[in-house]
Order: sequence, then C-alpha cells, then structure tokens
Amino acid sequence: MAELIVFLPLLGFLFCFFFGNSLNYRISQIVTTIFLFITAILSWILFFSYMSEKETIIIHLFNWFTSGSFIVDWSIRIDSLTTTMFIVVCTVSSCVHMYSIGYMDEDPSKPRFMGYLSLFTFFMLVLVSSNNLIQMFFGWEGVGLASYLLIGFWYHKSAANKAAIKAFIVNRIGDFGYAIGIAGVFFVFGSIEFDVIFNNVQNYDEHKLFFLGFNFSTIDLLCFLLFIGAMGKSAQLGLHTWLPDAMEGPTPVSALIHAATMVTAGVFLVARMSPLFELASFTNAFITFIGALTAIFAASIALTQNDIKRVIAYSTCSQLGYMFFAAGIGAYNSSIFHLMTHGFFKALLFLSAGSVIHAMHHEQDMRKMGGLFSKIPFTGTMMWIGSLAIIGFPYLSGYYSKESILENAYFASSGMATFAYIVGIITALLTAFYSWRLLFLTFHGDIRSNQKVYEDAHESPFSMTLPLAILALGTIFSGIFFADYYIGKFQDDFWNHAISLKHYSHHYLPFFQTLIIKTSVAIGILIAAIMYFYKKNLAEKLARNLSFFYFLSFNKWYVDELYNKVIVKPFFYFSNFFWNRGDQKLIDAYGPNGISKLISVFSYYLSRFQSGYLYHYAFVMLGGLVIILTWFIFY
Amino acid sequence: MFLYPITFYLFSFIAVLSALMVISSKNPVNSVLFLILSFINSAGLFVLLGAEFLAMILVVVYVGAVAVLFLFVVMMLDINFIKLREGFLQYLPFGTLLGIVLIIELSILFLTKSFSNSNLINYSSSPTINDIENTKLIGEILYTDYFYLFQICGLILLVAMIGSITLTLRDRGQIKRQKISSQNYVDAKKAIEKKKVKIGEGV
Amino acid sequence: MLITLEHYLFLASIIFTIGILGIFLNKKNLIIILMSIELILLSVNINFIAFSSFLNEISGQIFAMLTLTVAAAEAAIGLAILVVFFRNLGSIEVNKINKLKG
Amino acid sequence: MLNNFFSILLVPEICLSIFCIANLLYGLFLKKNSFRKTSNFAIIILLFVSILIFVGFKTDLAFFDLFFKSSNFIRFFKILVCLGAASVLIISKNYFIDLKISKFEIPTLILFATLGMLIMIGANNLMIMYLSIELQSLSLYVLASINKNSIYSAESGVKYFILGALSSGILLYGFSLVYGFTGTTSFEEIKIVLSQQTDLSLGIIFGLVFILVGLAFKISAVPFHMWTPDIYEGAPTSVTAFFAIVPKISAVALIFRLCLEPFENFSNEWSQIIFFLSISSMFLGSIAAIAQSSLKRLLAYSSIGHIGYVLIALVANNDQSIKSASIYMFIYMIMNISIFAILLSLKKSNMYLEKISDLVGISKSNPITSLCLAIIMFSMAGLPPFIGFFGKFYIFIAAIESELYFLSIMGVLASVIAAYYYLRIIKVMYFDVSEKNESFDFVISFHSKILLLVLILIITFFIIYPSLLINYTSILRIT
Amino acid sequence: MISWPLLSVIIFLPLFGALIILLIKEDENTSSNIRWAALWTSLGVFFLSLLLWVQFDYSNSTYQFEEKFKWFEDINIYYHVGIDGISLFMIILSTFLTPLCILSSWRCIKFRVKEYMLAFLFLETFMIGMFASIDILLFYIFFEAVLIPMYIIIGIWGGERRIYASFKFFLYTLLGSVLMLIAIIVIYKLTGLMSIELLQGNYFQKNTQIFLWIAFFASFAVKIPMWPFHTWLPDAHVEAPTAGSVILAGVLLKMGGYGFIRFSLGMLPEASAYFMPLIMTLSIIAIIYTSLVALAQTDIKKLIAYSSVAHMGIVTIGIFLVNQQALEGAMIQMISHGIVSAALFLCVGVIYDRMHSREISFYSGLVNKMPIYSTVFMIVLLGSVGLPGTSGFIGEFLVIVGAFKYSSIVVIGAASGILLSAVYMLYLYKRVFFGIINNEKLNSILDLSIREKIILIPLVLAVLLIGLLPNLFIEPMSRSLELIIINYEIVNAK
Repeated sequence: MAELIVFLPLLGFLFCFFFGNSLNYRISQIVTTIFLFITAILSWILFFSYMSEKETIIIHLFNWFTSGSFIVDWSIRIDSLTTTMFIVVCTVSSCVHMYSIGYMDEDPSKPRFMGYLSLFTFFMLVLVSSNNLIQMFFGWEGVGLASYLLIGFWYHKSAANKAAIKAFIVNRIGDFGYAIGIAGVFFVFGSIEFDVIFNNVQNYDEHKLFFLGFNFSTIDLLCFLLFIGAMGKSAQLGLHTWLPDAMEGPTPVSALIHAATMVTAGVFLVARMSPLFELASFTNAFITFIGALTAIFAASIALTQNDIKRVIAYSTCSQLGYMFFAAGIGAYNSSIFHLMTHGFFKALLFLSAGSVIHAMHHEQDMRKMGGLFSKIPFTGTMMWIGSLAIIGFPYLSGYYSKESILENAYFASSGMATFAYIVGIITALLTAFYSWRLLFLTFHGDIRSNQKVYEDAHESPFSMTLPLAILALGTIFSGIFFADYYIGKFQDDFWNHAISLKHYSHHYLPFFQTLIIKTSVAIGILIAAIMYFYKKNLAEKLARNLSFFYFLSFNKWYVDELYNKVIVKPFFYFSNFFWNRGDQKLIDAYGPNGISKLISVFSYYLSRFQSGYLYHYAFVMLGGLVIILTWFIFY
Repeated sequence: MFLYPITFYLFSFIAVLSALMVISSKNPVNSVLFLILSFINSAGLFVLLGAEFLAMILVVVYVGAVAVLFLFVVMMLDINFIKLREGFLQYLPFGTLLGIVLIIELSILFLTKSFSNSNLINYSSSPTINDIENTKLIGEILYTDYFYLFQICGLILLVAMIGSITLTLRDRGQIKRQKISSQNYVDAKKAIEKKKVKIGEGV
Repeated sequence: MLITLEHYLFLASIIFTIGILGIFLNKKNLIIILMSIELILLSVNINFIAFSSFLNEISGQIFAMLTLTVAAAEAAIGLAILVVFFRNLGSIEVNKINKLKG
Repeated sequence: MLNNFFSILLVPEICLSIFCIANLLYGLFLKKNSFRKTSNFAIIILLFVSILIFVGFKTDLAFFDLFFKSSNFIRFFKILVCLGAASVLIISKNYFIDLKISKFEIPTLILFATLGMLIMIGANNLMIMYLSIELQSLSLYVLASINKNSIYSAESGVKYFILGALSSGILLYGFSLVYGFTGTTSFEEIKIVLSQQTDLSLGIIFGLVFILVGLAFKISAVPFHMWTPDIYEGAPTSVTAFFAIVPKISAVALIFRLCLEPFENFSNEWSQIIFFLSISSMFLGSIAAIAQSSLKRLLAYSSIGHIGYVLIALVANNDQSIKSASIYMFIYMIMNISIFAILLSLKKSNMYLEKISDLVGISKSNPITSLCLAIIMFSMAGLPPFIGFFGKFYIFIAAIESELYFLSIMGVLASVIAAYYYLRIIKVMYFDVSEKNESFDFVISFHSKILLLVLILIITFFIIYPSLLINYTSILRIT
Repeated sequence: MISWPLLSVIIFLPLFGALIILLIKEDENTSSNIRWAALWTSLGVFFLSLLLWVQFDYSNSTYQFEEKFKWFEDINIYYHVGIDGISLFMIILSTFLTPLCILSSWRCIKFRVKEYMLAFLFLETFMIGMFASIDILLFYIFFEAVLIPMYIIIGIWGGERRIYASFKFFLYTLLGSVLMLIAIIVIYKLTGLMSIELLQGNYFQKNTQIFLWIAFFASFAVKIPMWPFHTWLPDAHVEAPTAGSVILAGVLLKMGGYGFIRFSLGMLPEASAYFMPLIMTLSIIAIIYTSLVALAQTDIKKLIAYSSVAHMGIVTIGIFLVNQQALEGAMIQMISHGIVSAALFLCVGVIYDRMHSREISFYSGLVNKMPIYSTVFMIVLLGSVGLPGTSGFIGEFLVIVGAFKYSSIVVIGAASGILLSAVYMLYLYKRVFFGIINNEKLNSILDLSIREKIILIPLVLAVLLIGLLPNLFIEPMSRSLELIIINYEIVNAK
C-alpha cells in the first residue's frame, strides 16, 4: 500500500510526460487527480491502520548504491511521522490537483502542469517516507526541482523565471549545508540509516569534531549543517527571500508547495532527526533563535504587503518560524502538529486567495479589491475559517497547535525559549492583525476595484470549491481530533519513538498566560478592524508618521537589496573579473599565448641573425670555437 | 749557432708579414704575390726543419701551380679593384679581438706546457727521420704503407678535375662543330641532286 | 736562442689566425678568402712538419704532403665555383653574396 | 680469406671506386640520355655495393686493416649511406631532367661523394679520415653549385665551399695537434697512447675541440650550422635532398666513432662539448624554423634539430647509445627521403614548390600525396604511432640510462616547439582554404613511387613489428 | 569466458572499418555510404564492448580479457591489453559516444566526409586502446596518438578560430605528455618493467616518486584539465565541431583522470599522498574559479566547457582522497560527466546546426518552439547540476562523502561545485529557453528531428540509468579500486 502511495503520483507524472500532449488534456487532468485521490484515501487508511497497530514498518525496496560501507537503499519507512506527512501531503495535493482543473482552465499547457504537480507529490512522498538521509535528499532536491519548474511554469514571465532560479539556488545553498551534513553523519556514524544513527547517538554526546579549524561538538555541528538545509527549504531568516518571490507561480502551486508541503520539509527533517537534534544544545538554541526571529520578522513584513499572495506567503514564513522554534525547544510533537494543521489552513487560505484572484481575473493587489464577500460568499467563508484557524481561534486546528507551541516555550527553561515565547506572543498579535487586514481589505469595506471587474466577479467552479471545502474540514476538525494523539495524553503511544518527546510536569499554561495570548490576538484583530473598517485613514497616517518602520516593513527590510549588493553583484563582478583578468589576461596571456609569442619573437630574431653574409657565418663559427676553447682553459 | 735562429726569425717574420699583406692588400694580384712569398718563406722553414722534399713540393705545387691558377683567375675576371678595400675596417676591432684571443689561447697551450720529450710521445712503428734521407724515406713509405692514401689523393684530384670542368665548361649550343667522320662520309651522289626546271618557273 | 717546437707552433698559430681573420674581415674580394684558406692550410703544414721533425717521425710529413695535394684540389674547385659565381653575378664582392638568408 | 685478385674487387670501397670511374667513362661515351643511363647505373652500383657491405667481404690486403676498419656499426652506417644515396638518385632523376641540368657528372659526383663517405665511416686513421672528408666535401661543393645558371645555386656553392674549407682547416689544425701530442695518426694507437695518460694534456683537449668543431660543421650542429639553411635553400632540391640525408649519416657515424674509439677514455671532456652542441641544436632547430616560409629552409632547421637529438645519444655514452643513434639515423633517413620524394615530384603551375604557403589546397586536389606528407610530418614531430616517435623514444632511453634528466627534458621541450612547425605544414595543407582552385601536378617516376610507398608503409606500420630494426641495431658495436 | 581475442577485436575493429571507408571513393553519391559504414562499424564496436560488460567478472580485481604478445624484443614491452573495473566503463563510454558522434555529424559535415569518418574511427581505436593498455608504452602511444585525429577534427571542421584552438590543444597537451614519456623511461630504467600491472606492486624511493609524479601530473593535469592548465579546453571545445567537442569532453578529459588513478595512485602512492594538498587546492580553485568564469560566458559552448573544468575538479578531489567512496565517486563522476557533457554539447550542436550561432544572447524562449528539445536539455542539465536521481549526483555526492574524512575545506569546496553549477546552468537555461522569443530568426526553428532524438534519447536514458541504478557501474569497478586503495594505504602506512 505504501508503495502505491509513493509511486502512483510518479505514474501520473509519467503519464502526463509521455501522453500529455498527444491525448486530450482532460485525460491527463482526470488521471492525475484520480491517482492523487487514491493516494489520499490510501494515506488516510494507512494512517488509521498505523494508529491501530503502532508498529514501525520499513519496506525495503532495493539497493540504490553501495560504495564500500556507504550503503544507500530505497525503502519506505512507515511510522507516525511518515503517516502524518502522508495524509497532509496527499490530502492537500489531491485538493490542489482538483483545484487546478478549474484554476488552470485557461492555460494552454495543462498536462504539463498536472504532471509537475504529480511529480512534486512523488518527490515529497519520497522525502517523507525515506529511511535514510540520502533518499530524503533525493526527495529534498526533487521537490526543489519541481518547485523550480512550477514557479517558472509561466516561462514567458521574466519575473517568474527569476523567482524560479532564485528559489532553486537559495534552496541549493541550504542543500549545500545539508549535503555536507549527510557526509558528516556518515563520517561519524558510519551509516546514513536513521535507525543506526539513532541507536548510536548516545555515544557521541561528548564527541568533538574538527571542522574549519575549530573543534566543534560533533552533534552540534552535524545538526547545524542539517539545519542549514532545513533553513533553505523552510525559508527561514536569511534564506527566506525566495519564498515570497515564488508567488510568481500559479496559485495552486503556492498552496501546495509554498504553504502546505515543501516548505515544511525543513521542519520534517528536524523532527525526523530529533534524536540527534535533541542532544545539540547549541544548535537548538540557534534554531529557536532563528525560528523566533523568522516568525516575527515575516509577520512584520506581512503587515504592510498589498499583494494578497505575498501576505499569505509571509504568513507562511512566520508560521514556519513557530514550528522551528518549537523544534528548537524540543517540542517536536507540537512542531509537527502545527505543521499538519498549518498544512490544512494555509492551503485553504491560499486556495481561497486563488479563488479570489480567479474571480478578479488575476488581480492580486488587495488595494483593488474590497467588498467581495457578497459576490463570492463561499470563498469568503473559507477565508474566514482559515484566518480564524491561523490566529488560533479556540477549537479550530490552529488553536491547539499554536497554543501547545507557546506552552512548551513557556515551560522550557532556557533563556532562548523565554525569548521565543515573548516573540511568539507578539507574533500572534501581528498575525491576527495582518490576517484581519487581509480579510477586511479583500472581502469587506469599500469596493475599490474596477466596476466591470467587480461585476464580473463570480464564485469559482465546483472543481475549485470542493477542495476548499475538504480543506476547511481539515482546518476545523484536525485540531480537535488529533490533539490528544499528537500533543496530548496519547502522545507517547502515538509517536512510538518516531520522534523524541519532552515531558513537562505541567501540562497546561497558567490561566494568566493563556489570557495574554488570547488578548494579544484580540488586540491584533481590533487594531485591524479599527484601521481598515472604522478609521480608514488611520493606516495612512500611521504609515506617514512611522514612515521609517513602514518602509522597512514594506520593502521587506531591504534584505533582497542587501543580498543584491553584498552577494549577487560581487558574484557577477568576480565572475567577470576571473574571466577577463584571470583567464584571459593572466593565465592565457602569460601562459600558452605568452610563451608562443615569446618563441615567435625569438624565432624572428634568429632568422634575422641568419643574415646571409659569409663573414657573419664564419665569425659565428669562430666565436663558437673560441668559446669552447676558453671553456676548456678555465675548466 | 746563430745562423739557425736568425734564419728562422727571418723566414717566419717575412712569412707572417706577407700573410698579413695577403689579406690586406688592395690588389688581388699583389695578394697572390704575397701568398707566393709567404709560401717560399715557409718552404725555407721546412728546410730548417729537415723536410727538404716537402719544401720542394711546396714551391713546385704552390708557386708553380696553385698560385699561377690564382693569378690566372684574378686576371681573367674583370674586377674593379678600387672598391675592394671598402668595409675592411668595419669588423676589424671585433675580428682582431677574436684573433688575439685565439692566439693567446693557443699560446697558452704552447707555452705553459713545455714540450719535454716525455710529453711528446713518439708512438710509431714507422722509420724515423734520422735514419735515412728525407726524400728517400718518403719515397719508401708513400707507395707502400701509405698506398691507399695516395690512391685517394688521386681520386680527390680526379674529382677536382671533374668538378672544375663541369662547372666552368660552357656548352655553346650555337657553335657549329666540325664532325670529321661525317664529313668524310659524305656521298657526292647524295650531296647533289639534279632537278629539271621547267621553263618559266622557279625551283 | 734555441729555436724550439713552440716557436714553430706559435708561428703556425699566427698564420692560422691571419687566415681565419682573412675570411671574415674581407668584405669585397672572394679571391682573398680563397687565399686565406690556403694560408690556413699552410699553417697546418707548418704544424705537421714541425711536429714530425721534433717527434722524429715521418707520418706528419706524409700528412703535410696529402694536405698540399688536397689544398691544390680545393683551390681548383674553389676557383671554379668562383668563376661560376662571377658569371652569374658579374662580381665577386663578398657582401653581395646574400641572396640566401633569413 | 679471399685473397686473390677478384676478391680484392669485392671489397666495397675498392669496388665502388672502380665503378665510379667506370660510371664516369660510361657517361663520357654515351651520346644520348647520358644522365639517365648513368644514374641508373649508379643506382645499381650503389645497391650492389650495399649488398657487398652487407655480406661483408674482408681482405687482408697489405696494410688495409691499418687504415680501414670494419665493425657491424660501421657496416650498418655504410649500408645506410649507400641506400640513402641510391634513394636520392631514384627520387631526383626526374627533377634533374626537368631542370635541364642533366649532366652525367652528377651521378658520378654522387658516387664519389658516397665513396668518400664510405671511407670516412670506416676510417681508422686521421689521414684517411681527412682525405675521405675532402673527397666527400669536394664532390658536394661541386654538386651544390651544379646549377650553373642559377645565382642561388652558385651562391650556395660559394658559401658551402668557403665555410667547408674553413671547417676542414680547423679540423686539420686539430689533427695536427692530436698528431703532435700523441705522435701518431692511427685511431688505435691514439687510443693506446691516451689510455696511458691519466691527465689529458691541454694540447689533446684543444685538438679534440678543433676536431669536434670541424665535424660539428659537417653535421651542422649549432653554432656551426649557419651554412645549412642557406645551402639547403640555394642548391637544387635534389642536391638538397642528398645533403640532408647522406652526409649527415656519415658524419654522425664518424663523430660517434671518433668520440667512442680514440677518445673513449676522455668522455668527460668531449661530452661537455657535445652536450652544448646538442641543446643548442635542438632549440635552435625548433625555434628558428618557426619563422621560415621556405620549405627547404624549414627542412634545414629540422635537420639541425634532429642532429641535436642524435647527439643526446652520444652524450649518454652507454650501451644504448649506439643502438639509439643507429635507429634514429635510420628513421631520419627514411623520413627525409620520403619527404624529399614528395617535394621533388610536386609541381604547382609548373613550378616546384618552394614555400610552405604553396601547399594550400593540396589536400583537395591530391589527397593521397597530402596524406603522405601529413604522416611524414607527424612522424617528424615524433608522434606515435609513427616511426619518428620510436627514434626519439630510444634516444631518451639512452639519455635516461645515463641519468641525463636535464638534457632529456630539454629534448622533449624542444620537440614540442618543433611540433609546432610540423603541424603548421599540416595546417597549411588541410586547414587553410584557398581562394583559387589551383592544380598540383604530382609527377613521379615509377621507381620513386614504389620507393615512396614502401617508405610510407614503413613509417606508418613500423609499430607493428619494430623488432626487425631493433634487433638488428641491438647488436651493433663500435669496435 | 570467450576464447577469441575480444578486446583486440574491439580495439582494431574501427581500423578495419576505416580501411573499408578508405577504399570507398568519395563523391556526392557515396558519401552516405561512408557515413553508413562508419556508423555500422562503431555500432558493432559498441555492441562488442557491451559483451565485455556482460562477461566481466565482478569479483575479480585484476585484469581480465588479457592478451599478451612480445612486442619489442630488447625492452620488456609487450602488446599487453586487458581491462579491469576501472577501464571497463571508460571503454564502454568511448564506444557508446562514437556512434552518437557519427550520427550527429550526419548532416552538418558536408565536406570531406571521408576524412572525417576516418578521423573518428581512428580516434575510437586510440581511445579504446589507451584504456585497454596494460603496457605503459602501449598506453603512451595511444595516449598521444589521440591528439592526431583530434587535431585534424578541430582544425578542418572547426569554427572560426579553429587553427588557434587546434594548435593550442595539440601543443599544450603534447607538452604535458612528453614529460610523461620521460617519466615512463625513468620507470623502465629503475625497474626494467613496462607493465602497469606489475608496477602497481612496485615501490619507488620517495624522491623518485615525487619526480615521477610531477611528470605524470604535467600530462594528466593538462589533459583533465586542472586549473591553471585549463585554458586550452574552452578554446578547443568551442572551436571543435559538435562531435569533436563531444569526444573531447566525453572521453579525452577522462584520460587524465584515468591516468591519475592508474599511475599516480597505482604506482606512486607515497608521492600522491605528498602532493594531495596541492591537488586539493588546485581542484577547489578550479571548482570555484571556473564556475564563476562559466557564469561570465556569452557563448553556450564555452560555458559548458568551463563547467567541465569545474566538474573535473570534483573528479580530481575524489581521486586523490583515495578512499572507497571518493574514488568510486570520481569514477562515476567521470562516466557521468562523459555522458552529460556529451549530451550538452550535442544539444548545443542541435541549435547550432539550425541557427549557426552559439551566442547565448542570440537565443531566447526556445521552449516555445522546441518543447522536446527543451525537456531533453533540462534533464541533461539536471544531470550536470547533480540532482539526485541523475548521474551527476552519485559521483559528486560520493566525493563529498569521501571528502569529509579528509578535510572540511575540501568538503566545502567540493560541495560548492554543486551549488555553483546550479547557478550558471540555470542562468543559462533561463536565458536560452525561457522568456519570449526576441529574435525573429528563431520563429522558424524546428524541434528535434528523428535522428537527433535517436542521438539524444540514449544519453538521457544513460543519465537516468546511472542516477537510479548506479550499482550497475559501481560494483564492477569497486574491486579494482579497492586494490589501488589497499596498496595506497599499505605504502603510506609505513
């Protein structure tokens, strides 16, 4: 069954690849969607069967490659983590597939799109089901590729191409660390199989590794390297710049890849390697720090963005920050739980946004929307549900997961955790603000759009609304149903050593603390309501008065500009420098060309030397004779 | 005992001087004459060294044949002698420098090593000079021991002959040569033909 | 004032050097060069005969005789070539012999 | 021992000298086609003599052994010389006739020169050595200026004659010194005398220097090479072919014998000179050739370079030296004969090719000729799998055997530089595109065509069965 | 096992084909006969070489299919050929690429078809012979002989600056290899052996090893090429005709790597250990420097050429780390690069044949007109950037894994290759394929013809095959590499 889950999407891709153009595009769409729904159903079945049996299964497929003791197998690991990821990935993916049928209706190359989606799903499933780091890397890079292809799907758009390259390369920077990390893991543990690593991890607690001239704690170093990979994939601060740009791709892509699944791979990696990360105290602090910073940083940008998708993208970034700092403080279960719930509600938000965009004829600027709720009530409702979930409205899914993260942060004893806790609360406020800002600007208030566009706005077709409904179900119920298993009383039983768990004596936040969280969220909503509903010029005023902060936020803290100046420009400069000066003017000019020129100059003079006059010739002969004689006199 | 050194110095002085004149005189005819002088003085030195036969040969071959050949060619070629001195001085410093170095080096060779008898090894089975008179001695071995050399010399002279003739002989294609045999064999009957010429027409 | 072998050898070396100088100091007259060659051969002959005399050994004289013969043959060939050259160029100036160079 | 009258005639040198005169007389009494007939006769003579050498008749005729020596090394080089001379006659017959310098004296002079060289290789005495060199040189002087109507030919004759005479003067001066300081002219006696001396007197060193300088002129080693390019260019091409091939072989043999026989014990001294000559020849040969535009000049520099390589073997002075030098000279001969065979039959608009740039477009009009030329060029550059590589290979084996690392590295560097100008010829033939569609005539006589074919096959397929040559040269010994 | 001399047949079959072609008189009508003859010959060789793979005994670390005849009688030189795991795939790579090259030149070579095909068949013989030689001299002869046909291929059928490029290529590589000749003779002098097999167990003094190593290095570093000896490569690649670039990048560069493994590691382990830091430094510089230079290129072929240098940097790192993973990684990387760069050059050839331009700025938006071509190019490109699942990944990753044992800097250097290759390759792809068509000449451009598909699809399949089933390739070679590693370790442990 697990094999089927993993390989059906591949089959779908291959179908599109080979027959997509020759057959009617409908066939491709239907085939891939059906395949995905089958995998989704199978994954749920697998999830529940796993929950009943609670046995980690490793399905060994075949040996990929063996080089000495470096053995890499293809296998499928079934445990709670994998099954969780399966259901998230398959459900969201199947929804997105179906959604795409409607959304991409006007696009000329539908089979290609469906194929890419399936391909992505395949890679993602390989990633989450792997039993070793290399196979995971295969999926890891594979999703990067699929993301590249999908972001650049509209290849005629220059911005899309740039964003695609950016995504791939920033991801590669992360992979750079990840790959070295894998090499390091193999070097230390002699294997890249998870079980072997986890069984031996205790032996290396105090172990040191010499790296780049420093003696690092082995586990810290390895985790750090792996975390760089995770940072790249999960768009954490520093390597986050690709994610907002990736919104140049079609919206279903954003929903699937850049919200629900691929970006969470980093979190998945950390959770998967949790027995290792657990012991990396320094790196954990680092992860917490980065996670917290990312959360608030992305949220601060989201406050002022006008592109509907970008707001959600930054929100994703911010939520990923939550997941990471949860992981950093050791609450891997909360982290994964948030991953799952976030998968649902963020996909919902994105697809709803897509629905809005679809309705508005590909208009993404929120300033040109407003008052759409009456035109597209279903989408509006979905958006509301999603927004409520993201701010942690009680009993919606986000509530459980977010609360649990803050809880853990509160109870964790380290200073970094406290920092994260405070940042988390502030971020919750900001989250509430931008979510409601989005809602108000889009669905309520004045109609700012072109009259004709507004008139034309209509609810999306069934193929798009059904996925929304499914995801809404997930958003609403996943929290209630699974909280006990993931973070609650059944957690030990449920996780069954798939990830390492922390146990605190207290299980619930003091009432005062919960109040603070809830108040902050409420304040956020309130401010949004005031600014965008009641006092509409307040936002402008604020922006004018706090122009420094406003522009900082609006221009994304100038990170892109900074990178351009510090990295990209010097990169191209050096590239040209090495080419012009290095290769042409130095190596070639003094190497082969220089020598050949020298020789031809010599040659010219030698041929001039051959003057044709007899007496010169005789003179040279005699000179030679005299020189040799002199040599022997002094010899 | 003074006679020997004086003769030596006289001969050698003249020889060197005339050798210098050979290469520096304006007129090639003079050069040839100085060459002859140089040879004659060398012949004198040969006599001093006890090689009478070679002295004689030198005079006969060189003065009698080679120098005359030179003179002949010099006279034969129509050369403007005035121009011939130009440029002599151009390379003189270099040339003399090199020449002096060469002489010094050779002198080092001769002067630092005195030729005591131990240094000059006489390893030979051939008869020594003092036994018999020079010419006879040469005569005895030239056609016996050195027979092959003699033959090769002959070949060299043959080559020289062939070479000179080949190079200097000009085929003058236009010249009519006398072919006596064919002239003798001319048949009167064939040489003359009778023809009847019709009246009023030419041949 | 004993005349030793060194005297003869020194004399020979002077004539030898003069001969060599004659070859490359001369810019105008090819015949002088031919004569210089004769001078070189003469110096060698002096060497041979001096050695022969002082070694009390005859083969040096034979060698000198052979050299004489060869010198004669060489002179003949040299003059023949000179004549050929003169016929082509109409001159025997040494510094005009530079058609072949480079 | 065969010692009756007829057996004396079977001694190669004697036989050849008789035939030389016979050939001269034959030419004199012929009225028509004297050149063609005498050269055919000369070819037959040379082949016959080479068979005689191969069979190796000996005689104990009075004093013969005093002056002439025979060893398998000597015989090998003598055969090379004979075959080389015969091949040159074969390939150049048409050329002479075409240039209207078809005198019967030419084959005769070539025969005389060859005779000189045979004697030279086998000489066992300074006197005979000198005479043989002169016999050879005088013939060559005449040959160089044989085209009487050409100013270039005459000039090359003058230059060759004067510089040659100068060099033989120097050589002779060296002889006189050696004679004076050892008291003998016989190689073996010199060797015995020198072996009694522990410290070599300056006189003998000077004598050695003078002799080696004289011989360096004959093999055109730098800096005594100046005559070579000019004479190669000026002389008629067929004569150039003769110059490039045959005298070089004999002079190399002689310089080897001289160094390794009488002066065997003083290798320390002469190897310094040869070392210097070798390096400068290799580099000058390869560098100066680059600027040349004339094919014949280029070949001149190329031959200077090749001589540099052979001299490496002499410097090495070990049991591989003789073998490698023999192999090298054999290969050198083969390559040069074949390249001249092509040059002597290739005409473009009724003119024989002089310049490298004349070769443009030949690969289109004469693909097979240009292929042959390309093969020869690659071989000359010392690239495997062609025969030229093996020559260099054995030379370097000899050098490394004596731990001459510096010399061998210099050698390979020079060979890379030299590869440039060989490649340039290929470039002109194949890569350059000519605007005009010029036609080349490849007029080649049947015999030289066969010869060329055989040589190209040897060059190309030597690699398949190298042992034939190598086994033969392995047993060569100087004494 | 096979009783007839399979290996020799493989080596000399191309020559036989060449002989047949030689006998065909070239004119308008027969030039297609020539092409077919060359194609069938090379295909025959390819299938025979597959037989080698099938018959290859994986568990055996020594030479197989050995043939040995006395060749030179005075020196211990034999005609001695045989293959082990290291040479097996190099041979198959050569035989695999040659028919593709011939096929790719079907239309674009219009003049001197006969010479062209002859050159390729000769080249094939020399390449196979070089990889199969056990005797050093035989190796050397083939090694240098390769220059001749390649020189001709670049010089006659090359681009505008073909003469400069061909001379640079020839002289530069010749300069390197003549020094190797000296080293070979020194080895012979010291040991009296010319057999690679026997010499691998031989021990030289350390100073001797260093001397020999430098000489071999000169040859292989130019060939592979390592920075800063790489500048011949871009010129040669750019000016060579497509098929020439393919063979140059596909096989000729591998000769350097092969030589390093055979000679430097196999015979001179101590010196290899001594010089390892040098190699590492040069390789890392090569990776980073040439990747950057590649980014600055405006010519597609030149970009790919520079990428080859960077990839070969990873190979040299892998070779000189001398551990199982790194060495196998280097080998796989060589095979992979052979296929990937060949495919890239063939791809460039496709558009060059149509438009006669290699300028990046000339093209844009090709994906609109040539979807299949773009797909193929994308897959090959992914192989080049080392995406898991393609051939490039296995090699590069194994090298990284192996490098971790040695030094962190090396690991970072090697891994930066993965990063930087993505930069320049994707940037290239973006400029050439994505966007809209700016150049109106491109409006009429056609997608792949059937012939081109036949050429490119095997390569694409090979890229994926190596990526997904690398064991097929690793297993046969691992025993032979193990032998070298063990020898290396024993010597250096002393």
